[in-house]
Amino acid sequence: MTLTAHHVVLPVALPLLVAFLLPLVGRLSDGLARLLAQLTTLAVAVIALLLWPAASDGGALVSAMGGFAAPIGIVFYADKLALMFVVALAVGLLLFRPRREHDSTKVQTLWLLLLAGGSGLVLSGDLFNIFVFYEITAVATYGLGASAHTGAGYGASLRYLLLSALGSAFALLGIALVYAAAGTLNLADLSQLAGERLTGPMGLTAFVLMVLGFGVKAELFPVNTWVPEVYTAAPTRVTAVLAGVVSKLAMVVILRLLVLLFQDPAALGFLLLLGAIGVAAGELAAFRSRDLHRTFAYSSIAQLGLMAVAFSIPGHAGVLAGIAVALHHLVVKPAFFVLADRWRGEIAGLTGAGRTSPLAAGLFVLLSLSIIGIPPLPGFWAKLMLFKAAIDAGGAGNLTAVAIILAATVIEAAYLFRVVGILYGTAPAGRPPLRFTLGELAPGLLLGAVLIAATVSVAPLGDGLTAMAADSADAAAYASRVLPGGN
Amino acid sequence: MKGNARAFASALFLIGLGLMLVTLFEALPFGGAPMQVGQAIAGRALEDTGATNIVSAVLLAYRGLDTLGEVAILFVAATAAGLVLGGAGRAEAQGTPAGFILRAAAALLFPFLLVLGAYIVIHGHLTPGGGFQGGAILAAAFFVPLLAHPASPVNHGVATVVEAFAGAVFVVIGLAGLVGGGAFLVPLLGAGTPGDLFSAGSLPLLYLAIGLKVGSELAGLMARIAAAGDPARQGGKA
Amino acid sequence: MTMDAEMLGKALYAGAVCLVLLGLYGMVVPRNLMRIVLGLVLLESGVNLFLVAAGFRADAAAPILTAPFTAQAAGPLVDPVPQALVLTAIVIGVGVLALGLALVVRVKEAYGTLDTHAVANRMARETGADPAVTAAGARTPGALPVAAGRTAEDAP
Amino acid sequence: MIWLVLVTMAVMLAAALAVIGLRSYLAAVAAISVVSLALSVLFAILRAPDVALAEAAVGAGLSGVLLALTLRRVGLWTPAADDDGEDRP
Repeated sequence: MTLTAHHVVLPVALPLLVAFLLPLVGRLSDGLARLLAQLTTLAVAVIALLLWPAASDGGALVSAMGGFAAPIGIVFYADKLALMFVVALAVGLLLFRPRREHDSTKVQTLWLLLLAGGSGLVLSGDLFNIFVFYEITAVATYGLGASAHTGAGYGASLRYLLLSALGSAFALLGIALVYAAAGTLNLADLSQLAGERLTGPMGLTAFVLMVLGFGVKAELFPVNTWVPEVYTAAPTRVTAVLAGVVSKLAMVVILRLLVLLFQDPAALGFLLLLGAIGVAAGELAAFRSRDLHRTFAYSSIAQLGLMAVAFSIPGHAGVLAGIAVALHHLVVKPAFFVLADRWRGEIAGLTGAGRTSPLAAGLFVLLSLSIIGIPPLPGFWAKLMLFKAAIDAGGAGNLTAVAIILAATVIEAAYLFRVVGILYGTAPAGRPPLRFTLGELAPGLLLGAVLIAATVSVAPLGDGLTAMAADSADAAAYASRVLPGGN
Repeated sequence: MKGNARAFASALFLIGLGLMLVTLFEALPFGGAPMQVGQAIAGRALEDTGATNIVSAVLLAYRGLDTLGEVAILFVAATAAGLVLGGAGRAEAQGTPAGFILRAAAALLFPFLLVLGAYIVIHGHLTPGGGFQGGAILAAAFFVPLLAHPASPVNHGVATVVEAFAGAVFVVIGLAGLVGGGAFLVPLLGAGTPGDLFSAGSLPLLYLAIGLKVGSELAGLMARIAAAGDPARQGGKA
Repeated sequence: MTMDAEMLGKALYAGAVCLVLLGLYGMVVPRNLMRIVLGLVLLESGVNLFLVAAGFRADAAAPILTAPFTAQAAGPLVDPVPQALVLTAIVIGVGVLALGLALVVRVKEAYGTLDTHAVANRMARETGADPAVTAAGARTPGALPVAAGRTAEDAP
Repeated sequence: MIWLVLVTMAVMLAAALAVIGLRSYLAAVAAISVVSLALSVLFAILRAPDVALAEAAVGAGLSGVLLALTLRRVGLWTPAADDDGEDRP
């Protein structure tokens, strides 16, 4: 079977179909349902990879749903950026797939719906459709956040739901403003109208509302109070996927909004401000945290702040830096959470844990070095690109952001090395050693291997990302692909 | 001290948002929306789909993917609520049966609501209403007897089967477009004669699927929340 | 006619903004989680009203064709797109509401309270954190030295 | 028409104020159903019959039932009770 542009809907339709049928299969056998769900996730990754060559030939695959051409119907727009995140999501969901557990089928169903929602989020080229997929993703994460069946899980999930629903209402208000002003919801169509209809206070208000809405999942500054609560109370594999992949998907949406709709300096400045505050507050809070889950949750806030700073720099250099930071964090943070799962409780209680499980401690050191930005590792290149883009763009705001990020890096190094010091300390006598089984550590080791592979092949990787970023930052190309006739 | 700071921040936030929205008061085109897309759709919906209810045409044809997403959201919410509140079939007997009036009313209401819901679902492409509104009424039809006879067990099994097949039918109708070499959710079966019950191609089929799915999901949600918790402990003040 | 239409539009917008602000107040100020849920419902209603108002035209008919079933015979129609969006938003709203209420029931069962601060404190205690440190930036100034000191004491 | 809209809107906003102001949860839930009903009337006036039907069935009907059921489950099903404020364990 050859794939056409219309098959870009499969990463959404296939998991939805299987998810709808999964409760029935689960009545027959939980194991069968699990197998089916995992095969579907694998199939989505394969389909996205098969679409990749076609997307890189023509720049992007565009499919108009129902055959109704662009401004009237909903379009899916699959460029390399979107396909890459679909693959990342599917692989992440496979890597941290639910094990045999209570209510396995329900968790698997939510897992598939997370896949469908997340894929739709990055593929869709319609403002309201993006909102719908955002809600699917959000509701699936509320359920998964509570799936540990603890009081803390319920509480964290409920507080997250309320904050996120508040954000969604804001986002919908922003979308309503855009529609009231421009009369269309298609991103390509809007990008052509943005210059005249979405400027001034109207455009800025709509942007602020939408950033506050989608920013809940992207862990942006004022709406990220759920992060430490949910990340400590949810099962670790859920946390790994949320912090690793799902937050980036929301960030991709914000990137699309910025590139296509709001190239307004005020909008960019607003995002820069939120990002810089996120970096500073996140690293400070991470420094003060006394257990690994919270440390990594706050560090995740800081890393997404870095992405916001990068995306707020106009031109493709900023987009490139943002994508690089995103990909790096996508690999590193889930691996960190794999380690945190076994090393629970106060960090001080981990004294000597590095000696009983040297492999895990070695992985921790590798990840720490990369996330801090020690030269040969990928994290260094990501931060370097960010600094270069910010300094080239100039301006007081960007330079202040660079200063804040440098200071935050020092704090980051301080708390991570503090943990390393404790890990290699001398264990008090009589305490049972914390050991990882190989199965527990395997996803982390795999991600560590990816990190090392990326270090070795940094040059081709950089070239590929540069091309991808240049394409993603090109609003005119987006519009001409979606609206071939032009208007 | 902390409480004050929070109240202050909240007040500031409220005032800021209010001001922001008030400044837009002058900028928005009222009473004469720009209707870039809406105008085009209003003009061609009948030829494209054969539905006389243009909102239905938008929901099922032009923005069919939104509607699929919407169905999916209800499904996610129902699944997640099931996960949170415990497995299916945990509908323990609770409380005494309701009074005579409620029981009699329930017996009368059930067939009436059923017919009304079904009517609204299958006429969705012609008149106001459709899968969602009708589905909600169907859900109410199945919930009213439960209110009257709280001890009756909830059969989540049938609901699961209906729900699964209804959802799958929607996606399969969508995928049928792909098999034909077209896009997802291409309207099938031709437009027919506008105004007829059997017109508008695959749209009534989609609405039927939505109605059944939404109805069973909402009914399940209500039954779950009604049965959740331990009434002896929680309902002490009732 | 146009004057009237504009008045109507502005009145609708003002009503929607009022509802949004009331809902927001109801979500930010009360401390009981059930109250916050009620605020959310109000907020969503306000947004829905705004969306419908955005597509309203004073001189147009409802977007439902009557015999003889031609778009031309019907004259101008109200914008159908925002109506479809609101329908979607209403259904999404009820889904989120139901899940939220399910969680409310569970939180009440687990902690016996619906006070959001009390719940946050109980959660922090359950996951092994200092109750004073629940949100970024909301710490007491003295927390840092205490934390560092405890690390040093526990080490030997 | 404008007067009809204004009156409906006044009812809606008064009910919304009641939702926030009333101490009893039962009364607040009743008030929120009134908001939804008024909103539904408003939608009908604004020539959105589909939305009006949905708001009446889903907003006023289903949401109200869900909220009331929850009140019963969490023990707030009383005309006067209100556990706002400090109830630390």
